[in-house]
Amino acid sequence: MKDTEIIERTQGLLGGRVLAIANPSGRRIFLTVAPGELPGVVRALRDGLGFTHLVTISGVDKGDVFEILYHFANAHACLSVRTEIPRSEPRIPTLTSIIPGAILYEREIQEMFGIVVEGIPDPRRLLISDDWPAENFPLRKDWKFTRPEETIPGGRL
Amino acid sequence: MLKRLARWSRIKSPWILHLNSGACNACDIEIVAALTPRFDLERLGVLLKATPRHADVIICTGPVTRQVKDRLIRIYEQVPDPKFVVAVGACAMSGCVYRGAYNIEGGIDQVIPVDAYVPGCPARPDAILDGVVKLLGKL
Amino acid sequence: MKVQIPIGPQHPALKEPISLRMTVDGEVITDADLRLGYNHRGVEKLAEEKTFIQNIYLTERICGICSHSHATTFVQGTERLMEIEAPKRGQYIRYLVSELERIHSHLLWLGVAGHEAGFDSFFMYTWRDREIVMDLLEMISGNRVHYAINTVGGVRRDLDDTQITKILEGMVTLRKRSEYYLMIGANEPTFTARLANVGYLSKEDAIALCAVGPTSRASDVTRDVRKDDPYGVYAEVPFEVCTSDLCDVLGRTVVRIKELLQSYNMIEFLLKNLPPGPVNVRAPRRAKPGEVVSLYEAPRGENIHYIKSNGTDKPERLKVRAPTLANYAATIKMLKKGFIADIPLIFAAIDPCICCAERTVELVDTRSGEERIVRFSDLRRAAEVRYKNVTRKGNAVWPL
Amino acid sequence: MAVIRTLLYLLVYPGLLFLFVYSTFCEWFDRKVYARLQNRMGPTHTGKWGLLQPVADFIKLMSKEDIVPDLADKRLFNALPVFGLAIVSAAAMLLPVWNFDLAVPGPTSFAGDIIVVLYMLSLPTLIFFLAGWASTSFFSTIGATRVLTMLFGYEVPLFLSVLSPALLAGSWRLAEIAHFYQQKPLLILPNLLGFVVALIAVQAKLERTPFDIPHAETEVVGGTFTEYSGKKLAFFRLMTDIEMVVSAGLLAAVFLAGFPGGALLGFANFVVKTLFIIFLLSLMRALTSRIRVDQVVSFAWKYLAPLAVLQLLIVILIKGFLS
Repeated sequence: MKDTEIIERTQGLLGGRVLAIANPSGRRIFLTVAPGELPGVVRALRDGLGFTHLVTISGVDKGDVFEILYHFANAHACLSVRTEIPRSEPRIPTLTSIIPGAILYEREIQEMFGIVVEGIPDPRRLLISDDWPAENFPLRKDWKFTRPEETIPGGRL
Repeated sequence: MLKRLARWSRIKSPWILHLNSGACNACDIEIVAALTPRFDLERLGVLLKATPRHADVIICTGPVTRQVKDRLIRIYEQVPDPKFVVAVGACAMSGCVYRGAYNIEGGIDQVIPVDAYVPGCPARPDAILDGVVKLLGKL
Repeated sequence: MKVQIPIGPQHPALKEPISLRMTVDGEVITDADLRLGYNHRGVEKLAEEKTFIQNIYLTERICGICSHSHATTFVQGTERLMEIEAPKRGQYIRYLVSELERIHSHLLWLGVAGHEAGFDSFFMYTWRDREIVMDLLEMISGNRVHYAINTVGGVRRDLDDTQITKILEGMVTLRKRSEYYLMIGANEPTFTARLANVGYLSKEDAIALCAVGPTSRASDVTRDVRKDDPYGVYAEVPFEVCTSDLCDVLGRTVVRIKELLQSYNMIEFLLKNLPPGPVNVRAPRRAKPGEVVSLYEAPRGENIHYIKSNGTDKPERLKVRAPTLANYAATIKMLKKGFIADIPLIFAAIDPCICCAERTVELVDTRSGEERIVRFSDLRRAAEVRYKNVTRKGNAVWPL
Repeated sequence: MAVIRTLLYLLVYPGLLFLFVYSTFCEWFDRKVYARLQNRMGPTHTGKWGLLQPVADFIKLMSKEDIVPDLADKRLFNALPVFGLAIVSAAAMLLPVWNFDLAVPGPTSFAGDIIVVLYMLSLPTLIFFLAGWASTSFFSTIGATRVLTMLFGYEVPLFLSVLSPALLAGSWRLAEIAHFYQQKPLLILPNLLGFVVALIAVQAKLERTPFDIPHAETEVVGGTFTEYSGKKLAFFRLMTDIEMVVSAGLLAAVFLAGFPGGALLGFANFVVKTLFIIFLLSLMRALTSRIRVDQVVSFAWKYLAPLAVLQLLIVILIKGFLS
């Protein structure tokens, strides 16, 4: 199934909900969708085009807006659904009801960017250590980290 | 005479405990590779032990991540007394590529006293062998 | 009687720090609680401060066993960003090394599975043969692990004829040994008794929980990035995806050994028609703004690097998702209703590379209703302090 | 004079000194065979061919710091290793080696001593259980429960298979059994089936690889010995070695027609036969993988017990046929 065929079928399936479609190289399609439409689009893609395998969710901090990409893959192409949410009010609906495997990656963006995923079944801290101060999120661009100075054992500084 | 006997026995049968504090497990497989037929640490009487209670040489790898830190200290305290620590690999010595990350402490020596450093990323099995032998010679 | 077993950060079965807390009655596991993050080194934050060239060496050290796969995924992505194409010979050598790494990783896994099941002779034999592959890799790239043979735009070193003949000889002996292991792995009674119907994962669960690599292929899900999205030279190399429908640890063993045999054929094919020509091409320092998703079939499963660049020589964002992370959700499902003796086996079955998946997940159904055990440290060694706040059936009073 | 002689027995010959030396030698032999089967060299650098390796392990453990967990039952925790060692070396006294004379049933060789040896060999399992239970760590309690579940598996087949040659010989005295088989060597053949069953059961008793579930390294970390370190661990390791020697000696006495010949020849026979049995045990250890606890019990009752009963049947038929 060629990329062009996939693009036509997605357009036919989703109709107006698709804001933009890009095909930078072979077997790679980028789809832009409004955050609210996300669960509907993902359900349609899963049932219609067989994109059952969610590869991962990548979050990007673009200054005033968070851009979140959901990468899906099936036997023919890798489709990435892109949504943008304002930094002031970072909310996104969960996908675990549609794809159970998504819980892994939602937990991570929740912890790394401070995005609140509504309806996530298991909101506990994922991989940052337990004694990590609550309110700072490592992967935000404005978050700077000062390294504690090194103590060389044996006193030779 | 007894002291000499004890010293001889410690040199001849060092039991090791393997501890990974957030490493990229390249050094860990090299440590385990040192036990397999080609390098065979058992010739020197080295046995890989499961519990800190039975071990006397701790082989640590990895830059200590923040989460593992207090576990590392706790295990170090659990090992019975004449104990030694060998830091294997560049990560264990100075944090190697991950130096400066927000979640790591740098080398093992920031957390527990280290007796021998084995450089290399990953340290070759024969380098680890040489490190253990040199450590025992220091006894 | 509910007993909580913490298989803590340091455990002989796990070469890396993770912490499993099993709720067990008798020998049967009722539910699993997987707390990780001990290996989180903040690779992504670091990647934003290093240039593309430095990042090759950073991504390579994400994981020791599949170091070449992370480096290749990253280099593939950057080459696409910079719109340069590695020469044919360079690509052939790059994917030759990646197949050699698949062999060494699968042989390693076979040994660890044998060790977990207590079959130490199998562990010793497989690792002795693995040394052959390690010597070949050292001959090609100079280092046993972390070969650093990739650069943006090709490969750093070329192969000459003596090396090629040595590799071919190595393949012959390894093929003989692997057939012997397939015979042992499949029908050595005490070994298969430990592997059969342990860690069952049905096909629907494998798809729903997005399992990847040999774990999903053992549940009859034919998903292999080399076939679905052929990158580099995999379009020209003839091979078939090995699957089995046993859905358990034995199935994963068989799938991995079959993949070994496939890799031997691929290496011989790659070496036989190695094209002449240059090995790498000069790459610009800066990458044009844009983004790329590069997929790769690592020995443990599907590996993805999402790279976004903003025109400078440093990537704006590097997202790494390693195969083990995808398999953890499936592991929790497999662990339920298993035996304690099976924990290390089930865990080893997905061939966890915890350092890869440093953003791994903790997925457990919330044990509502049960009084929340005070969060004691997950160390498996029963420290004295910890015992004070664990409510258990009183001390071991001498019955007389 | 008799006091010195018994003291000599106690301390030197079948007593502690000989047992210590011979059991460390057996452990070295076992580790070497196990390593050679795995295509590697095993301990070689301590003493000649690594002979002193177990001795070095023992002395090193003796000189290490001794930790007793806070919540463990102190008295029990400290006493167990010494009990174990005492029981097992007492069992060694009863082996029909060198110091018996057939006519006079002395303190070390009396009617019914095979039952006493078997009973003494099953006591260490209880000691392992208590050791695991007393050091109240998670893993040792699980190891302790596993020791008991396995006990129900291999105990009955072991007793049946060891007692059937005694039945054929028509006496409960080890010395007489051995003597009977020395007269009629042909009668050893029917007992071969019992010999195989006993070997497997002894392998389970000594908790060696196909059955080393209680202290499986990768599952329950240290199993019953997780909490032990220093002197107590040294005693426990010595106890398991001596237990290996004693059970090998028992099997040799019952199945391989004892240790004929005077002082020197009898002792040489003892060494050769026990080493042969230990070789078989480490062969089994190298070639199989560990099986689960429930599989042990089901294996024992599905295969070992029926075979032992079959062996008993053969023995009774032959006895009837002979008389």
